[in-house]
Amino acid sequence: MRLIEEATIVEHAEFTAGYRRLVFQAPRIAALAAPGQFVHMRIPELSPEALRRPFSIYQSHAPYLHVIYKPVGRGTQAMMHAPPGETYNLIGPLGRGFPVAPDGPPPVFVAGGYGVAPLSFLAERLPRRGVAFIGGRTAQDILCVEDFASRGWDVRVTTEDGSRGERGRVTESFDRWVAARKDAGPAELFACGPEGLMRALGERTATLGWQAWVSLDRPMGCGIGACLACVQHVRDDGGKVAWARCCTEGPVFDAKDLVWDGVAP
Amino acid sequence: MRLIEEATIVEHAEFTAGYRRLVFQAPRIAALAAPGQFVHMRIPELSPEALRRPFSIYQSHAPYLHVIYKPVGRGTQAMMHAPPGETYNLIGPLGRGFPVAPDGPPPVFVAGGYGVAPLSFLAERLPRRGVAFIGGRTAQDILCVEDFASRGWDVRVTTEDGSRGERGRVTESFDRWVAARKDAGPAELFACGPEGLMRALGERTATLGWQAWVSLDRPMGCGIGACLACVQHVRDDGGKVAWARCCTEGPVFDAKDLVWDGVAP
Amino acid sequence: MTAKPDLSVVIAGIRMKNPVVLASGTCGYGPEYADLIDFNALGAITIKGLLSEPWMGNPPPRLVETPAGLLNAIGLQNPGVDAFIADYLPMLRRYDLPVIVNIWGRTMQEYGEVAARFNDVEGVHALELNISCPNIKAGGMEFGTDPKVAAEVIGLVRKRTRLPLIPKLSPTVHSIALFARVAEESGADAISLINSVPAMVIDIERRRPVLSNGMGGLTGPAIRPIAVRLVWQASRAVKIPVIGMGGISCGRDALEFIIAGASAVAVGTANFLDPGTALRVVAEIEDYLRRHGLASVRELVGTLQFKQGS
Amino acid sequence: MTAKPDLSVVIAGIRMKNPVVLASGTCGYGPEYADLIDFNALGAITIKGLLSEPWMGNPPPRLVETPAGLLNAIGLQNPGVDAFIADYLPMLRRYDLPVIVNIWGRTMQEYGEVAARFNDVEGVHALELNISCPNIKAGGMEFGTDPKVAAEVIGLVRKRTRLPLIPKLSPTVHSIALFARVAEESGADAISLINSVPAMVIDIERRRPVLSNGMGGLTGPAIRPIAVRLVWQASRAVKIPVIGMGGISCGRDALEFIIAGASAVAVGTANFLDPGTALRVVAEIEDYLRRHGLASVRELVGTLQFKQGS
Ligand SMILES: Cc1cc2nc3c(=O)[nH]c(=O)nc-3n(C[C@H](O)[C@H](O)[C@H](O)COP(=O)(O)OP(=O)(O)OC[C@H]3O[C@@H](n4cnc5c(N)ncnc54)[C@H](O)[C@@H]3O)c2cc1C
Ligand SMILES: Cc1cc2nc3c(=O)[nH]c(=O)nc-3n(C[C@H](O)[C@H](O)[C@H](O)COP(=O)(O)OP(=O)(O)OC[C@H]3O[C@@H](n4cnc5c(N)ncnc54)[C@H](O)[C@@H]3O)c2cc1C
Ligand SMILES: Cc1cc2nc3c(=O)[nH]c(=O)nc-3n(C[C@H](O)[C@H](O)[C@H](O)COP(=O)(O)O)c2cc1C
Ligand SMILES: Cc1cc2nc3c(=O)[nH]c(=O)nc-3n(C[C@H](O)[C@H](O)[C@H](O)COP(=O)(O)O)c2cc1C
Ligand code: FES
Ligand code: FES
Repeated sequence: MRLIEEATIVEHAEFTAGYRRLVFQAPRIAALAAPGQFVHMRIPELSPEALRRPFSIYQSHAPYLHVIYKPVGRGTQAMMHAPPGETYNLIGPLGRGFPVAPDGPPPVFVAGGYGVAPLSFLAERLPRRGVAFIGGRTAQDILCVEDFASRGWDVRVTTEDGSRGERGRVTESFDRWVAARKDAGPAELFACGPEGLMRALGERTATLGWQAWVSLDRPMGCGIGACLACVQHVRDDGGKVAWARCCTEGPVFDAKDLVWDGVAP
Repeated sequence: MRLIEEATIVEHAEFTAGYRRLVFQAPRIAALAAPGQFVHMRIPELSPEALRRPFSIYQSHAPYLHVIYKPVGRGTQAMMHAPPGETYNLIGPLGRGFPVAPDGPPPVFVAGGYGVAPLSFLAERLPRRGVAFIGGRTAQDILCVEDFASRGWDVRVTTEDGSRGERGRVTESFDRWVAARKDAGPAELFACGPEGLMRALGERTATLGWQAWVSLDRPMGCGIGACLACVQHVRDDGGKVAWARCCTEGPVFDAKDLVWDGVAP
Repeated sequence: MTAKPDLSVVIAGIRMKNPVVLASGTCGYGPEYADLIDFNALGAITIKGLLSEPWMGNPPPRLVETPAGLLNAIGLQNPGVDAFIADYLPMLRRYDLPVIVNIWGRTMQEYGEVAARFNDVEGVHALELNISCPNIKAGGMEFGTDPKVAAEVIGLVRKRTRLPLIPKLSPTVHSIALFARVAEESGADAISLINSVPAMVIDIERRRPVLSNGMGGLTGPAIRPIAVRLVWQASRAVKIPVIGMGGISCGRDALEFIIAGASAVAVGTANFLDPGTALRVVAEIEDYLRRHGLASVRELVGTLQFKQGS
Repeated sequence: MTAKPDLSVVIAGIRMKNPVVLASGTCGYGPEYADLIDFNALGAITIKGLLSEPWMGNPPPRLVETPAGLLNAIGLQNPGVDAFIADYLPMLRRYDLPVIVNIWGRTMQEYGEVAARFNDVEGVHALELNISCPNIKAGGMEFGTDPKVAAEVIGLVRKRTRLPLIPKLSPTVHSIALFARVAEESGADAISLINSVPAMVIDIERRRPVLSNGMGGLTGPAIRPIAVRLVWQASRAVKIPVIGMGGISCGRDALEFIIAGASAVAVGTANFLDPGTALRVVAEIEDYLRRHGLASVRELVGTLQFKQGS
């Protein structure tokens, strides 16, 4: 179920250097939210004609709903100045999130940048523990390590510049770990981050024969399946290529259904 | 001379109910400002594509420059939330203001609504005193009475609903005063307010044979004479009708030069 | 307080409770918005453009924001007529809501075939003929920018359908009045305009168009003044009613179109920002009629006081 | 750091320091902006449209704001050629700044006459031929929306002037490529586009157009995606250089036009918001060239990587 809700900002501050957290009082959406879902947010500080912006749900303890964002462009920069007490119009919870099954193979999380947000939410709801790979360009882009560590996850941090954790790409760290556990049987992947990373992980897990769930970002119009802006090629049950809407059939997809055209891994 | 200046807001609060005052630190423009001139203001709270908005200069004590405004539309409503410390880009001082001559006939001021702002500035600079008619719809629209009273002006307040001063239109009060002083010789009129009022005063002073200066509002584009948006019909020395730009040849005009087409008095 | 103003209108024989329609392509096939807004309170819904068979449209990116606007190149992706009738129409029939189906074809013949498929389908109230989509070559604008071709395709569809026919006109023509007249003379029961305006946004870092398709169609408030002008010019040229659209996001905007000459209006891009836009527009039109002491919205259509030539 | 990139361009024989021009009608006749910005640092200035004699234009209101845009109907008010030459040109000659004069006429002949007046005038570097003003009937768009008439007026002016000739094209045509080619074949040295887009805003309380003229021309960021598309289509159709404009307010915007195919760009409406826009655009283009290791802005013209048909 999806709702439109006038959500009041109850907290808004720097989360870590370069990132900010918005906490809304959004009781109706928060009550329904599941990990991997998102809210489509109208930003009143932008012109009234501007599109909404989609944001993953980071935490949801009704009535509170948390979002982490990085001020990068027009919308996210305008958001920076929203004071507590202000209301934002949200549509949510939207999309299909990660499956939250009580049992299954050991879970492996891979997050790039703010992609860690829905995985932190998932770690809270998923009654299993495993390894979480958290990657970013620099130490600044490594978020939420404690969310996993405090729940008993094995956290592996990678930064491209080596300023925190291992130096290199998160896939290299992942590959080394996979190589080391060689005969341990399949795991289940849950990932969120840049599209290139999602593709790279999709290919690896296909080879490994793992079940893999990846979350995709797409420029969105409506966020609710009406405009067909956010499409992604998928293979349907009959093996035919068709479009899926990231806002509705996604953002989380079974990696083996995805058809990657034009995305560099 | 005109300047572009990044002006810092040093004060911003309610002035009287329904009106607000913005005080800028704008040393370069403030040093040059004369009564009747205006600043063309970029409002950062509006979208970056929005036009500037013109505002009369209410007070100018370098480095401070004051403006009074009424939140009526998109621009003025967006301004309401500008916090002290923020900078606004101003172009100014613009236009031809009121003449400030040391001697001359007794000055008569007539103001409608926020039109009182430039007249208050003029009262401060004009080394003569006289009568000030201040009109508005209700008591709320009567501003700056003390600015005149404290300088020894005879202030006559009129409101359409009678909630302050005399009930009626400011022109009725003006007419009664004129009738009472019948043989006192010509006075000099300085007026600012709605266009209908300016026209009505222009016609009266023409009959009376007074020198009259009236200030006109016009939707403005550039504010500096380039776009030709803000034109007003005037009669030139040869009696030919020509356009004058309110932002450059105005906003203050010699009432006898104005040709009123399509304005209801 | 005056009596409740009458908002109902009859467009091309379709009786609508009010003149506010959801625009094609911005409200999907129905279910996407059905749980967010009250479909029984709308004037009508216009279904996204259908072809005789499923159509993939363009690869992503399909959409980019522009100043006060939106550029899209969906490329008319759709499940095809049969899938629409089987999967979506039953759900739409449950509402007291006129359904206008937007159709297109890759060839003249195909327009006719798609139209004919609705002749014995219950629950479809009119056909909107898209001869103005900027996003695909075939089946789009090419049919809407040559008066002879436009006349031919409208005439052909006219012969194949029993439903009211509403050609949707292209904004990129020199004389919209000409095309409005062509539509009227070719048997249209109403016309709708404007479709999106061909446009392009370039990613300067990659030196490529942002949209995979290169060009897209510009919609939203940015184009409203252009749309109002075109609706004014078109409505003065014909007797059939006009459905006006382009950048409507509130009652004031809709009233501009009605005063310019539109008998109904459609809300498109604004649905994405606020799914409740259309219903808010209805309420704001009603409020305006009340304030102005008008008994019916029909009294307002084309009341612009302005004479000068088009 | 690479060497300072070369920003200079030669358009229609005019050597400009950089490709950034002030657009006609938005920078008056020169003196209005001369004390606010450094005229010696601009690529060129384009003077507001001149007629053979003074012209009053339209009554106010002449301007209204729209979403991310501006609608104007100045109606080509101007002091006439003689007054310009006597009162403004001497001041402009003091700068190291190419002067492009925008001209128009009420009749075919008048276009020729106005053009001829500049043949022995010093300090005018090119003529921009306005055949696309939406705001007056004669002397405006009517000349720019019929290819035969456009060819005739450009050809006629070509014969009467020794100056480089830059017809300014109308955006309200179905095929801009056609008009670009017509201009080239009729002797144009360059083309400029786009002029403002015909549009209307209605005051719903008074049920009248906001502008006294009814219609006006839409400019500003709202129309930029339309302008970029048209510049792309026009520049691919001809060999003569294109001056691109429409909604440019920063370097990024200007670079869209250059990558699309414009050899120079003009800044119009944005001057009203920030008189320093053009100089900021120059600096931002230079910065981009540096970042991308380009030695000259000329290397960037028309480098859009996209093939699909126009
Ligand atoms: C499912 C999903 C979840 C996301 N979760 C998060 C999150 O948790 N935290 C976070 O920081 N970010 C998240 N994002 C990304 C977030 O939406 C973008 O950061 C944001 O849209 C950028 O907006 P902006 O206005 O700051 O940038 P802009 O300056 O508007 O955009 C930067 C670029 O992206 C394009 N763009 C951005 N938004 C859109 C849109 N809606 N439609 C079309 N083009 C667009 C712009 O054209 C521009 O090229 C998520 C995105 C998706 C799809
Ligand atoms: C010389 C001069 C001095 C002024 N001094 C003051 C003052 O001291 N205090 C004060 O409160 N107001 C003053 N004004 C008026 C002030 O500029 C307007 O109140 C303001 O522009 C309204 O802006 P807004 O954005 O709130 O309203 P909007 O909602 O933008 O405008 C309301 C209406 O006016 C039109 N409009 C407004 N501004 C423009 C424009 N620049 N160009 C075209 N159309 C426009 C809009 O189209 C709309 O119809 C002055 C105006 C002028 C010309
Ligand atoms: C994402 C999107 C998809 C569209 N798809 C169609 C379509 O399939 N058929 C059609 O005739 N118009 C289509 N349109 C055009 C709209 O119906 C409408 O004419 C246009 O958007 C102008 O209205 P607006 O400014 O309110 O959006 C589409 C518009 C958008 C934004
Ligand atoms: C107020 C105003 C007046 C204009 N006058 C003229 C003119 O006299 N001749 C002309 O060819 N173009 C004129 N134009 C059009 C501009 O030169 C330019 O083509 C158009 O504004 C698009 O650029 P922009 O979006 O950067 O403003 C005028 C534009 C504006 C806004
Ligand atoms: S964003 Fe509109 S369908 Fe997904
Ligand atoms: S506002 Fe541009 S000339 Fe006056």
